[in-house]
Amino acid sequence: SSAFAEEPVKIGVYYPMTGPSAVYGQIGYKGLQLAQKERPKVLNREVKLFLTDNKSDKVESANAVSRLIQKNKVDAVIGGLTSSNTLSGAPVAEKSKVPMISPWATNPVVTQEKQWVFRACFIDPFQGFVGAKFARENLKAKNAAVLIDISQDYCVGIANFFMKNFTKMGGKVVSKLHYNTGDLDFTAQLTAIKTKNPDVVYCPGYFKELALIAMQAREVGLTAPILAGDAAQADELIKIGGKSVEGLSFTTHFDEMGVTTESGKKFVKAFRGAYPDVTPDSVSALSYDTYNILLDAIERAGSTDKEKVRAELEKTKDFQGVTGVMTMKDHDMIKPAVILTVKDGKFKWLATVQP
Amino acid sequence: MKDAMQYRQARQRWSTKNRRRNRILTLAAVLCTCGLLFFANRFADEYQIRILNMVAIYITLAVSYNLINGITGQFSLEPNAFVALGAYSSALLTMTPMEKGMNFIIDPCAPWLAQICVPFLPAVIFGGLMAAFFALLMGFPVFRVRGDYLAIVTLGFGEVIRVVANNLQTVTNGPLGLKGIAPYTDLWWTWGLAFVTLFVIIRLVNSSYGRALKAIRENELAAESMGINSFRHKLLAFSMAAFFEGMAGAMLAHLITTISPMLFTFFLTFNLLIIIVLGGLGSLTGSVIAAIAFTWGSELLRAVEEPTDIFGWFTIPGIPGMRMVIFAVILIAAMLFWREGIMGRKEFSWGWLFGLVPGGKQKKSV
Amino acid sequence: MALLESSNLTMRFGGLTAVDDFNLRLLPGELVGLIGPNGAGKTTVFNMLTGRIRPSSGSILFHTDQQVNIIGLKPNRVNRLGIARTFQNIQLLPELSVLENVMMAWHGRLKSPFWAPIFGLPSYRREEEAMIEGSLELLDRVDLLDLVDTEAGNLAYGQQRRLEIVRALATRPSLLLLDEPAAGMNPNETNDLMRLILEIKQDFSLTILLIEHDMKFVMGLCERLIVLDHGVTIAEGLPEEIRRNEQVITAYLGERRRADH
Amino acid sequence: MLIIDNLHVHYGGIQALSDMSLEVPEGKIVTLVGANGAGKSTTLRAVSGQIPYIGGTVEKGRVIFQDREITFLPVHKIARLGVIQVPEGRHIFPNLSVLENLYMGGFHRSHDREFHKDLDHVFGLFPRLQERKKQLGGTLSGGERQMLAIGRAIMAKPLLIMMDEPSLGLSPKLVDEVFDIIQAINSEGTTILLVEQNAMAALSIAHQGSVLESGRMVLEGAGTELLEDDRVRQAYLGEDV
Amino acid sequence: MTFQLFLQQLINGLGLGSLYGLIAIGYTMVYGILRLINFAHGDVMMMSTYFAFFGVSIFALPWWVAALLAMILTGLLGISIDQGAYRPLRRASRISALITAIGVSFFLENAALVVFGSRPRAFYRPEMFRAIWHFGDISLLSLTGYTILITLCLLVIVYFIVYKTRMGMAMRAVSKDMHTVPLMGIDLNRVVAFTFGLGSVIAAVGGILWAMKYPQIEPLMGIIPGLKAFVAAVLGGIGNVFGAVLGGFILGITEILLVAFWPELSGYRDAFAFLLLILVLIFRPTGIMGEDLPE
Ligand SMILES: Nc1ncnc2c1ncn2[C@@H]1O[C@H](COP(=O)(O)OP(=O)(O)OP(=O)(O)O)[C@@H](O)[C@H]1O
Ligand SMILES: Nc1ncnc2c1ncn2[C@@H]1O[C@H](COP(=O)(O)OP(=O)(O)OP(=O)(O)O)[C@@H](O)[C@H]1O
Ligand SMILES: [Mg+2]
Ligand SMILES: [Mg+2]
Repeated sequence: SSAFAEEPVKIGVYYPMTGPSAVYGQIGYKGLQLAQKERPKVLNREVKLFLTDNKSDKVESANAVSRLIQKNKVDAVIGGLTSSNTLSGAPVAEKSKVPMISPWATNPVVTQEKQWVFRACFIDPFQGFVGAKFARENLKAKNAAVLIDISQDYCVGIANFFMKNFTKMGGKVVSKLHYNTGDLDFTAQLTAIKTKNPDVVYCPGYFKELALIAMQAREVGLTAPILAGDAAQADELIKIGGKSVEGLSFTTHFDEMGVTTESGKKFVKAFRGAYPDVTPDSVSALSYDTYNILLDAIERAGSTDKEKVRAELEKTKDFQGVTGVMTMKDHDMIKPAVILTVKDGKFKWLATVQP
Repeated sequence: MKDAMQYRQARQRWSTKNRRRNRILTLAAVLCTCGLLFFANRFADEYQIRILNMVAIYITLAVSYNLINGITGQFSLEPNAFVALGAYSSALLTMTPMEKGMNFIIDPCAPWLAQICVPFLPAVIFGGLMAAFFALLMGFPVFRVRGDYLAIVTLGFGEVIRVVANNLQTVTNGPLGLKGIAPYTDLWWTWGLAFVTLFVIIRLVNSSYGRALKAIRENELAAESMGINSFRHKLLAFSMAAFFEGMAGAMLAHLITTISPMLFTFFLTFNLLIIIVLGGLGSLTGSVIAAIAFTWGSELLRAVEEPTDIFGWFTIPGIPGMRMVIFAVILIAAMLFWREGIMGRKEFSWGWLFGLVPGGKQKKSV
Repeated sequence: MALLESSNLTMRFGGLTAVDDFNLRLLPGELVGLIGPNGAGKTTVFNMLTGRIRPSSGSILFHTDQQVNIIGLKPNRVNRLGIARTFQNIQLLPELSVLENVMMAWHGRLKSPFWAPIFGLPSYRREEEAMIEGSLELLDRVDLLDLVDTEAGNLAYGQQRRLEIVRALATRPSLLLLDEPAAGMNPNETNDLMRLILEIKQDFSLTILLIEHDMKFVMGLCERLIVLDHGVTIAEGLPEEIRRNEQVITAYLGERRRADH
Repeated sequence: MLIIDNLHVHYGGIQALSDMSLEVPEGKIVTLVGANGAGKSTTLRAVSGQIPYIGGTVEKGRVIFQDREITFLPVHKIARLGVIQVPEGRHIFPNLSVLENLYMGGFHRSHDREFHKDLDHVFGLFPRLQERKKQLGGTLSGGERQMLAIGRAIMAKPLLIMMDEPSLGLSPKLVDEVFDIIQAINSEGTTILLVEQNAMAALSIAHQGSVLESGRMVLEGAGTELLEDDRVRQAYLGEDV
Repeated sequence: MTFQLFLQQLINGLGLGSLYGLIAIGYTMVYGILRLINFAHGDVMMMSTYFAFFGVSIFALPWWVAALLAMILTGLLGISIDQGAYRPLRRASRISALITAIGVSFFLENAALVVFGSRPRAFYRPEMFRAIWHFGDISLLSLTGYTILITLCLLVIVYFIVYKTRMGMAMRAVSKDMHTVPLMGIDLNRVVAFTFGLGSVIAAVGGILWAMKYPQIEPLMGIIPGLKAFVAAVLGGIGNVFGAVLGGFILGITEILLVAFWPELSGYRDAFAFLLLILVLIFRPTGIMGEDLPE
């Protein structure tokens, strides 16, 4: 069998390297590469990553996964990043019976009724809950306006959970408005929100739109604080939004300042070393964790036998990841969340919320 | 009759004598393809089958699109709308009430729609009819304008359909689209549709109706003055194209199982336009060849985005986006050096094939 | 009973009155010439008679006994009623074959619906055969039989003119409108054309209205002439009368033509 | 002034000119007659450099204007040498006014005294154009367009005007007028190469005539001489001899 | 809705419409002379914003120097696109040219993706465009005010060039009869290149103002404004520069008013642009100011 030991362990990756979510794909892949550099072997076999661009597109995601599985004959798949892409890639993995683990897809549906699909992050109900709790307790908000990007399962889902929890905690949702990914002008919605005078605007969108929303909110004179989800975490939010995003806070998976574990500190140092001008963020940290969770499972399984790896993934427990201590439950991760805010042109850690 | 001899010769050339032979040959070719499909179904992996399915869908789309753009010469830019109509209609019809419930997470599905659930074939046909219906509906205003304005109006129609799909949340589930559509589509369905489309459109094009359509393309003024109702014929071509495009859309929906309005932007139309122009505007044969080459070729091009090992010495890292850059360069080069496309306006015919072999020279066939 | 009668036909383009109060009465079997200086409105008259443009005012009756009003009808409807035309600038389908050019003119009369050829119904096949047969016969009449497979665009100029006439005939008209059929032809070709026109007029019992600037052609062929100038009829009568009409000489023929005869 | 030497031109598979040679002396009217498709327009286009633009190829031969080879010069450069073509079908700019069309003719000239003198000269020749100075070219009648096309050519201050069937589609009276004008322009010193179907009229004003048949020169001589030639009378004047 | 709120929205609409109009001018001019829908125009605009971005961020130029430089570079880019990709196709069918335009558009977008990356970059909004002007109860971002002024000035300049200069006369002539123009001794390619250059420079102005309004630039940012500007150009009557700006204004104002009065319809905004277009084309098949000449 030593002759075959040379055969590498093949891991397929389908990240958005182009298209609207390419930002995440590119930085996430940096996290994967770093992890691979630090841990290039498992079971004494080399680990090889096969990257395929899913172009931030649902159809391409499905194509990418089937290509990785059929053509590259990978042993496991990492990706996709966004919930929508993962949702279209998942059925392919499910059908071909190849373990797949997404670092960042937080939508609950992603793993529902799936045998082979896992994730390394918490799910939206948790994030929505944390957001609602933060709004009620820390911001002391009674009335909330919700502004939803209805092109994204992620945003819709998280907003729904926020509203449910916020109401349950005694708050009131006074306005619920929509926009689409790629929109540039939000003045209509913001003007409408302003007339409702909310204490907080919950807007779990992606940073690009979020930055413009914050800017235009100032222009129309809307001053309530904005609360967002983990998709806000990108340097560009501050670069584009400038002064307008000061005070914007959001729930997320990871922050440099908020690292609690040993491995977390090590990761930040290594990442800074490898990519001096990129801030390690949630996507890169989660990608890094995902790689290690997968390799741990393969190690425990003792082979790349797909059924065994799958079983081992299910048993992941108290994994000391850079994003916190993680335990797999029903293919989802139970793990802490952090809350960040923008202050003086920087992300600042506010709190860590345990599950 | 001055030249009885000449007359008889001309008469002969246009007779139907060789149709029988051609029909047998065509049938044989179709059977061969079926055989190949059978093998593919058994032995090809899922990735290859997916590409084969896409090829068939693109053939259907390109051939129908060519009917209106190439044969009738009405430069229009709307197939994305018809594909969307077909895809949504069929997907919504086949989804069970429970699946709909799971999909519609913003607002629930409209009550009149929520309970409907029909089998695949009727749903596909309904998708085609839906597209054809809209084609007729829009044909009335649209064919009042001509030339580039027609292109623009139809482009607009496509966008309107897309935006409506984006906003009519209780029917289409908005931008989130529909997920978990039953994967009914297989090689038999897609290739079956492609063959039916080809059969119908070739027969139409080679008939008096086809001549009328070409007459409208070449000289609408003359065609009308010779008693051809150009408006009705444009509508005919348009709604027939829409019918097949709608059915192809339905196939697409049940192939990729996840649809959203983003899928049906004008880029889809552009791709089809590129296919029919590369194949040769007005040549159905060209459309088929180009559809195959395009679908397959763009899969091949993926290689450029992957890291490449050069003899195992060193690795060129994959550059994301490079694929489309190369695609664009190939496209521009093709247009600069190959303007008429692969086939120009010529069509494949058995007679032509036999003409290559010394001995037989025939004209025209199906 | 007249075959065609127009009264007070007027066409205005913006401020320009291209045709003013034009009255025309064509009897069955006549061969009438419409002449006049450039821009007099001759082609515009044809365009109105064939439904290409809608007159600003006036009426056109076809088959006056049956009172068929053709104002507002589309060109294809007018053609179906029995008025066919050729064009000042040849309007063939250059990329289709000669035969297809003629067969296409048959299409307006086709009875089979579009699905008939798709399903290969025998009714359609019969019609198609008749179409081929008839077209070949027509082409034979004008000596184009050996060119049936040639692309129309590759024909010589004179042949294109003839093909255009044949194509118009294929729609089975009772009235044929010819717009400068001899333009660009040399004298020999013109003579042949005159012969052809007389022949088909006879054989298909046509009524013909034609526009032409070639005086030899017009004078030699037409039974009656109408002269337009600035959209107004300035003279009407036998060729001999027209030739001597002072108004026509100043407006159209020019002084030198007076000396010709 | 203009020498065409052994010119061969083909369009795809169609040979339009083979071994065409012609000399146009300064100050004369030279006319080319021939049946449809004989290659008359092709000859003019070869001189003005348009052949490659309409899908043809000059495979052999030379065109020399005032001792300078112009065979492969681009169209606009040939025009600026003073070789101006009045194209078949007139090609008036329909969206420009009559006046602007005339300006287009003299595009590179400064609008000085001489320019205005030429403009007045054109209006003198064609008073009709002056009446319609502001009207758009696209609304003119056939005859008016022909006048404008000739006027436009004059505005370029040409040394050689090449006219392609100027009488096509004109009323008998206008045909006479156009031929008068051609003579008038010529008498002011401009050389003219005239292509005509209307052989009778063309030959009767030409100093020199050539008969073209399927891309070849078959007959050459003084205009009046050709008018007397039996072959010409039979083939191009439609007379039984 | 009060009258002053209406005025406020009207001005906002004018601001947006100006941007559409600026980009539409280039579309309309190129279409006017070549009958080519230059699908790459929106991407040319995108490139202009990157030129300006790098001028400010890498070469640390004052913003207006960077903007001027970007205008020049964009003009050159427009000319080279024409010379490289469209010129060989002058005699080919128009559909080949159209496909080439789509190809050029794909090329610019994806080359930008490869070279600049897909992360949006923050665009600099100069101090003078940040102020907020107040007219009674109406407030106006100074950028919007300047945008409207710049658009009107450029419109006058372009009008002068097209209708009062010789080059403009040649441009109009080319638009109807490309093949006869060289017979007048005019170098066709210079006329076309000039048109592309001018159109691209104006697109650069539009692009830079756009990027200041929505201060993030990315390789695909040209698609939507390109499409909208195209609609504006057709709405106004393609080929007519006045029409282009008018179309831009109409589009901008109706979009903004629609959203302002019926916020719940804001999702239909893009469809509305096209519906408006379809309606106008049905009643005026050549657009509002399109010319109607006999064939
Ligand atoms: N669609 C139109 N719009 C505006 N003016 C037009 C239109 N059609 C024709 N005209 C004008 O109407 C007048 C008559 O044109 P018409 O074509 O009928 O002349 P014609 O007698 O046929 O001349 P010719 O002998 O030169 O062909 C001309 O002045 C022409 O410019
Ligand atoms: N652009 C072209 N493409 C292909 N063939 C052409 C083209 N132009 C002319 N020809 C062919 O070249 C030959 C000569 O044409 P040309 O136009 O020079 O004839 P002509 O003597 O001017 O005839 P006419 O009296 O009809 O104007 C003809 O057979 C014609 O069909
Ligand atoms: Mg006429
Ligand atoms: Mg000629």
